[in-house]
Amino acid sequence: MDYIAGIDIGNSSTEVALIRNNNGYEFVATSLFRTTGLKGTVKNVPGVINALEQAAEKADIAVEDIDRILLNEAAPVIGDVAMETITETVITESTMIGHDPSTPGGVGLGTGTIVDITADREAITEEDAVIVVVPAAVDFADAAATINEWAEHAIDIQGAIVQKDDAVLINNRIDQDIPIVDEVTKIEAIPRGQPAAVEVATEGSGQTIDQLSNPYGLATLFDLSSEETQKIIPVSRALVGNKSAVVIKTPAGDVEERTIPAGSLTIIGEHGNSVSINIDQGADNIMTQIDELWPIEDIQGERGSNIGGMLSRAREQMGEVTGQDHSEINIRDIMAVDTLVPQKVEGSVASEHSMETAVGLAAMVKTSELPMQQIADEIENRLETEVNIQGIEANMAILGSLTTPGTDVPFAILDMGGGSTDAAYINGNHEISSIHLAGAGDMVTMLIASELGLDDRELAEGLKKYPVAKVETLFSIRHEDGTVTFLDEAVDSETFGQVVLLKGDGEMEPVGIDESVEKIRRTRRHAKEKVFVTNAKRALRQISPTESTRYHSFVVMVGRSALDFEIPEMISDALAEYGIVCGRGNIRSTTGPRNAVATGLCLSYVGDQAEFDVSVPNGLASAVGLTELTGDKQS
Amino acid sequence: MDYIAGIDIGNSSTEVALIRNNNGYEFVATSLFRTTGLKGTVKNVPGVINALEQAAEKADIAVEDIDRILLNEAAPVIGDVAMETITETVITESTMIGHDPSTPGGVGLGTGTIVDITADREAITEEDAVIVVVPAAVDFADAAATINEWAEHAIDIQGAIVQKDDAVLINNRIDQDIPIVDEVTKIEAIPRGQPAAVEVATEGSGQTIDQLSNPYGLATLFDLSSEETQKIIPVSRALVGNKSAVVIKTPAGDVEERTIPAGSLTIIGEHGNSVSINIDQGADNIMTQIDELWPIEDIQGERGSNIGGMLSRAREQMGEVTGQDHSEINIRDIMAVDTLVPQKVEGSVASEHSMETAVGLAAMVKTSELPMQQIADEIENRLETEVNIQGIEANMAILGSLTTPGTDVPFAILDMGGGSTDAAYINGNHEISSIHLAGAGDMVTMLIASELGLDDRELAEGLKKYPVAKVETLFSIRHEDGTVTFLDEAVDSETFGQVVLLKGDGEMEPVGIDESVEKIRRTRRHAKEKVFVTNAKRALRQISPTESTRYHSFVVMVGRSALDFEIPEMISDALAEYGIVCGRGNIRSTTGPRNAVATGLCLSYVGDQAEFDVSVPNGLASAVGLTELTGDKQS
Amino acid sequence: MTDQQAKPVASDGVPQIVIRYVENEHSLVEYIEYGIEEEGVPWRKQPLEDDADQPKNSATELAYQAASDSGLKIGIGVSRDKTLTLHHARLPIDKPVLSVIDPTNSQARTTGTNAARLAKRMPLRVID
Amino acid sequence: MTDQQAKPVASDGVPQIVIRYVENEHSLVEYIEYGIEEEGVPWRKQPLEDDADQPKNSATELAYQAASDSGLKIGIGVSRDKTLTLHHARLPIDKPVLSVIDPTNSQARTTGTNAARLAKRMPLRVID
Ligand SMILES: Nc1ncnc2c1ncn2[C@@H]1O[C@H](COP(=O)(O)OP(=O)(O)O)[C@@H](O)[C@H]1O
Ligand SMILES: Nc1ncnc2c1ncn2[C@@H]1O[C@H](COP(=O)(O)OP(=O)(O)O)[C@@H](O)[C@H]1O
Ligand SMILES: [Mg+2]
Ligand SMILES: [Mg+2]
Repeated sequence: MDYIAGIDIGNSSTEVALIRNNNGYEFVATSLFRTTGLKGTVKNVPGVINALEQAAEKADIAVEDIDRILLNEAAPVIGDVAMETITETVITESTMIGHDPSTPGGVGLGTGTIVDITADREAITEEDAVIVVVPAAVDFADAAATINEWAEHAIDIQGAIVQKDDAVLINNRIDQDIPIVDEVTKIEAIPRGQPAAVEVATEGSGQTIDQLSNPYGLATLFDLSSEETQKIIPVSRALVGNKSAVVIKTPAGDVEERTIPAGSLTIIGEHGNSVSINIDQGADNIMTQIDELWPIEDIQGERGSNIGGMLSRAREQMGEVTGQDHSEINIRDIMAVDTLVPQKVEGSVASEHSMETAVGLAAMVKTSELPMQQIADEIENRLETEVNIQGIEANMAILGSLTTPGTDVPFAILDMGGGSTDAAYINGNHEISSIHLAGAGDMVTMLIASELGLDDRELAEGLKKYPVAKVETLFSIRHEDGTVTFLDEAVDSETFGQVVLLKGDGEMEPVGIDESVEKIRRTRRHAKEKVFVTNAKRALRQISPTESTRYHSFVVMVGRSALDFEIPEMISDALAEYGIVCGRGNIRSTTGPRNAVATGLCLSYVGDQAEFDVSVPNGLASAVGLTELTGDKQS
Repeated sequence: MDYIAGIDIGNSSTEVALIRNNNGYEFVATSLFRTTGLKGTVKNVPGVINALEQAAEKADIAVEDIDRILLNEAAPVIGDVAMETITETVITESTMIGHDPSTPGGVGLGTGTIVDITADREAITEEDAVIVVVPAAVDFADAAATINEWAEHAIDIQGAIVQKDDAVLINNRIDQDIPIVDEVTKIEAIPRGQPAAVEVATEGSGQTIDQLSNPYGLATLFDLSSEETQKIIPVSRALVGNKSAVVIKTPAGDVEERTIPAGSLTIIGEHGNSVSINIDQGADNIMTQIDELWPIEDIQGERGSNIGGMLSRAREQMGEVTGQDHSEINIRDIMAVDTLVPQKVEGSVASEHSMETAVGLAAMVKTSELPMQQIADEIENRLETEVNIQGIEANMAILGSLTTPGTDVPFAILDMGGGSTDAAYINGNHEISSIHLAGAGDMVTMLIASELGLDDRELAEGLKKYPVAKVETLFSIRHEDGTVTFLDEAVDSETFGQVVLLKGDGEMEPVGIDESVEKIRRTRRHAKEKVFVTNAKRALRQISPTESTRYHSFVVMVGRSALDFEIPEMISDALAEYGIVCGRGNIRSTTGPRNAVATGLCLSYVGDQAEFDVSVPNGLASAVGLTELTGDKQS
Repeated sequence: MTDQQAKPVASDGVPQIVIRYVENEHSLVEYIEYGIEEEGVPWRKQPLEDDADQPKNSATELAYQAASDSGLKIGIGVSRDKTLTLHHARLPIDKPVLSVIDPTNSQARTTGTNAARLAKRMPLRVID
Repeated sequence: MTDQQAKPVASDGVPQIVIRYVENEHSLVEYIEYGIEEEGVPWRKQPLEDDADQPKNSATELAYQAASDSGLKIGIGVSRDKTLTLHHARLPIDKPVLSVIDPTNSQARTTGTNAARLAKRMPLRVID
């Protein structure tokens, strides 16, 4: 029997479809292996061979039994991602405390002059309202006793700032109820003698401070002019959503929200015009420029900026693969997304973090072709089997996708991978147009990592792919949708109280992030929406004859990001308003959204055989591949 | 002593500021009462008198001691809201079961021909895969026994559809694990003999079905052509997010998603051009037209539609107040918002609801002026006190808002009420421009009610104003942010397990809605965002000299919707990217965002007095009011 | 009737609803169990001998004892006179969650359903 | 040392953490209590006479008994040899949540904090 293998080398995965001629061709095995090395280099060969071995094993043959190997003409595209933060918050003097400790004390708003609890009581005039500062050296019981003593001597104590985690202990031992903020590590940095305000919101959900987070509230408390009110805005905005906070009026200092020079991009359109745009103008502006200058000839980034570095890196990487010079390699698309990233506030008193504005960028490098022939040659050498470079990726993907039941020409595919979002459209005359856009699975992972303040990309990948839950008790977890599952065995004490990834098979991996399940879910979904829904519409618009997304009737989603548990539904939802039939592919009725290209390679080669076990419209393979396909057997 | 009262009659509240001359004027009382009757009619007088009585009591005087009353020239604006559903899902035959019962049985996907469990086993051929239907008359233990018996006789049972809540009981007593959907009330409507597929997702968060909610999955299961796949789209979309579902292939029937003729709007611009637009084109298109035709002369709705009815009603209501003819009354603005409302699916087998597309609309009627004089006359009669109509609302609001510390001219105000969002801007020359837009607190309430499927507007008002929590155990509640509060006393059994409104003071009101806390929170915040953030930007853009939102430097938010615990921060957030200082007002450093107009009335009258206890810039009152204001005492 | 020795903690650790009932009323108990089983929450039974010499425990007392034994703090009591009570160990003993007198099988089942819903933090079904 | 009679249910109903300790170790107990108090969770103490004739209960056993008494199922045991153990009534008796031998006052306080965080479903603090 004749065995033929179709091989799709992608940026992250290498897939194989294996067919044999048993009085007519039939598919006998499918496999997938991690792509080794950069796509388009001979380093891919080990991964190819591994994938072939897996497929051969499933088909109960040896790799040597494969008579012919079909290789895809891989899309000459590399994607990369980077994040550019464009603001930072600097506290030039200790103006605010906004770390939001978990157990503040008391409730309400208090204003007064800052006084150390060790100060001489006689020195405090009775008219002054005071905010008391309690360093770690002072035991909480003593602090409470002192506060009571001062109160007996008619000193108006309005609030307290405490170094240790003692706010509740102190509040329970004093006679009045004053707002107390604790766990203030750098207590020595708080300027004694300055006016301050302390606010603690009432306990309960939705309860956040509302005076210190309102610039006019601060103006009222500190009697600010309108110029001073304008300056205090970064403080009030940093405190929005806090359950407690302290603001101190310092003689010179304030909180500065600086714009970091984030660099600029120069976008050059194919029609000759070009535009320079600063990244801090935000993603919407950048994408508008991309849209107006489309199609893009090249994009350059300012030297020394993060984005400049990323674009260089992407060019270099492509140069490694093709041997071309930097100058011959073009950046054909970028995707920009506005986001917020938690950054440590410089000069902060209690390790505060604030959410800084940032722009996430994905870039796509494209060149004319990849040197697949050297890969083909190497495989031929190693396996002593004939290797054909069978067809370009987009065409093969279309052909393979057509094996999804319910599909027919004309239709479009969305191939959602890691480095790029690709789309192709085949019209009634079997003509195929295709496009590659920057921004796909890797960008989603980066956005999740940035917005949650994670360095660990693997963890971010996990947060992308799996839903989370909170370990509430030793025997139960609460899911994202609020339902509770009871466990058969107790969790261990490191897992208790943690947010965990639910990887299936009952495995729960603690994520070690101090965020709520709801926040993680929102971040994850938002990242997927910003990247894939946007690019789905962009791609479908670009490949439609009328440059309109709503032109399409049928869209099939393939690629491994189409396996995601949320992305296909988000896209279907977004396309529904255009009346588009959109769903995850089901290649050969069995493999879901995977293996489209490898399947298409086999179909296009076999084109002139009489019997086939998947249904493809007559005459199709001939139009997209190399041979005639007649008399398909309908499955 | 001289006592003077400023009275602001609004659509929902009537506010009073009371000042007295004590060698210089000082504010002595503030009060608020519900507005009685339609604003601008003599029916307002009882509410006015009530408010005056409250203020007098707080100042320890009698209403008769008030020497002069200042009335606002109330904005001649009425707002109204309506919802227009533009799609409906009709199941012409029992094609799908998507009610998502809470305890389905088994897991996985099964396809087969529908057979009643009471059928004669001998009649079933062994090759057929079957889906078994279990009516209420069959006890679950018998059903399980029958299934086991059939399985012993090599009948391939792939799934079950059960009338009673017995899925788990049955699954626990049969030998295989098959997907079982239960609580199917109209079991008799399921067509025996037809092909069907049953899917139950694995237990756990994020786990939803993925075959029956994918049109190509349905195409695979039922071997559909691409035309048939296109028709099945409403079924797959209706099942997205379900934990379980059944789809039945019926000979003729399918699910139709019909567009309901929702009527059209005719928008007439002041410059003479007009446009007709169908409501089912969606909110974005409607708002684009409004924007292009701005300023609006009038808007008419198609007779017989909901929107037509609402616009008529608004005109009538204004006509009642002013005595004008319908034809003299113009609709000057509408706000349209895309939304989804749960509607019962017609012809459904198990009382399914689906989310149908709808457009929410707010309209604003404006006329030249309201007959305030008759109100003034009536008050004069009743109290025998002199009544002046002191100034137009926008100017008085500006003046009163300036008593917020940290404000200065030029600046803008956003007055967020119930029926309209109003804005005013005062420039360096003390010239004031103002605008009224449709869409405010009432629209937020309507959107919350519609999206949660509530008839009860009062409940929706509560859901707007207060955060929610879930009563998880007899002694604890879980807040929106995931934190848990332990209660001192047990809740009663009607409150247990319910979502409750936290009204402050420890009061928990069960809301009786079967939605998660997260869903309610999202709906509430989304409604506030769609109405108030949009209108904040619209309003500020229209009143800026350069027709650009980012022109503004200072914005003060007033009105009772500015009391909301979320809205001011959402707006501040949205305006932050423009570098705007935005915060809730603090009238007279004491009353927060309330009483701006009433305070402004007093200030403008008193203009030429030497002493004043609030700080207003020199020369200001003269520009906006009637008298000179010199030598303000700074507070 | 002798009280069985209350086991303070389930030795396997998994918390369960506890049903405590007088032996001859086990037909109702069967339906209670169906209600709990359908909801997927674990449970166990504590049958008591129907000893006519011992003083009768009311369903409320039985339910409270059961709840105190239960790792979920949820108990159902069935007394000799066919009263069904659902209780929680943290409520005052005289204020159970609900009680039904001489219930039908369907009402018994709904009581079981409600015991499980108490554990799953879902609103209770009205017993009609 | 005699065991106090375990009270199966707090009569006022509000669930509490239970600290069970040998009398002469009450200085450590003070710091445990501070940890719990700061977190805002209710608790009560069960002091035991230090009777040298009775067999010594380990901190783990004391903690487990305390947890079984506790409405929150959370117990802390302090043994005569200054071992501190935090336990939960549903864990196997020999597998407590954590134990500290001869703790400092700060470590004792963190143990109290962790007992409360167990109740509040928050991650535990590392005892350093
Ligand atoms: N189960 C999954 N759920 C969601 N995303 C996935 C899953 N498996 C892989 N991915 C994502 O798919 C991307 C790779 O897609 P793939 O089609 O293999 O790309 P390529 O064609 O470039 O090799 C990565 O971003 C990865 O995170
Ligand atoms: N505490 C509150 N939180 C949020 N919204 C509120 C609150 N109190 C009143 N509102 C809303 O304010 C609106 C009425 O505002 P108001 O300024 O009184 O209007 P008007 O000026 O037309 O009388 C209503 O939509 C009401 O729901
Ligand atoms: Mg604290
Ligand atoms: Mg069920």
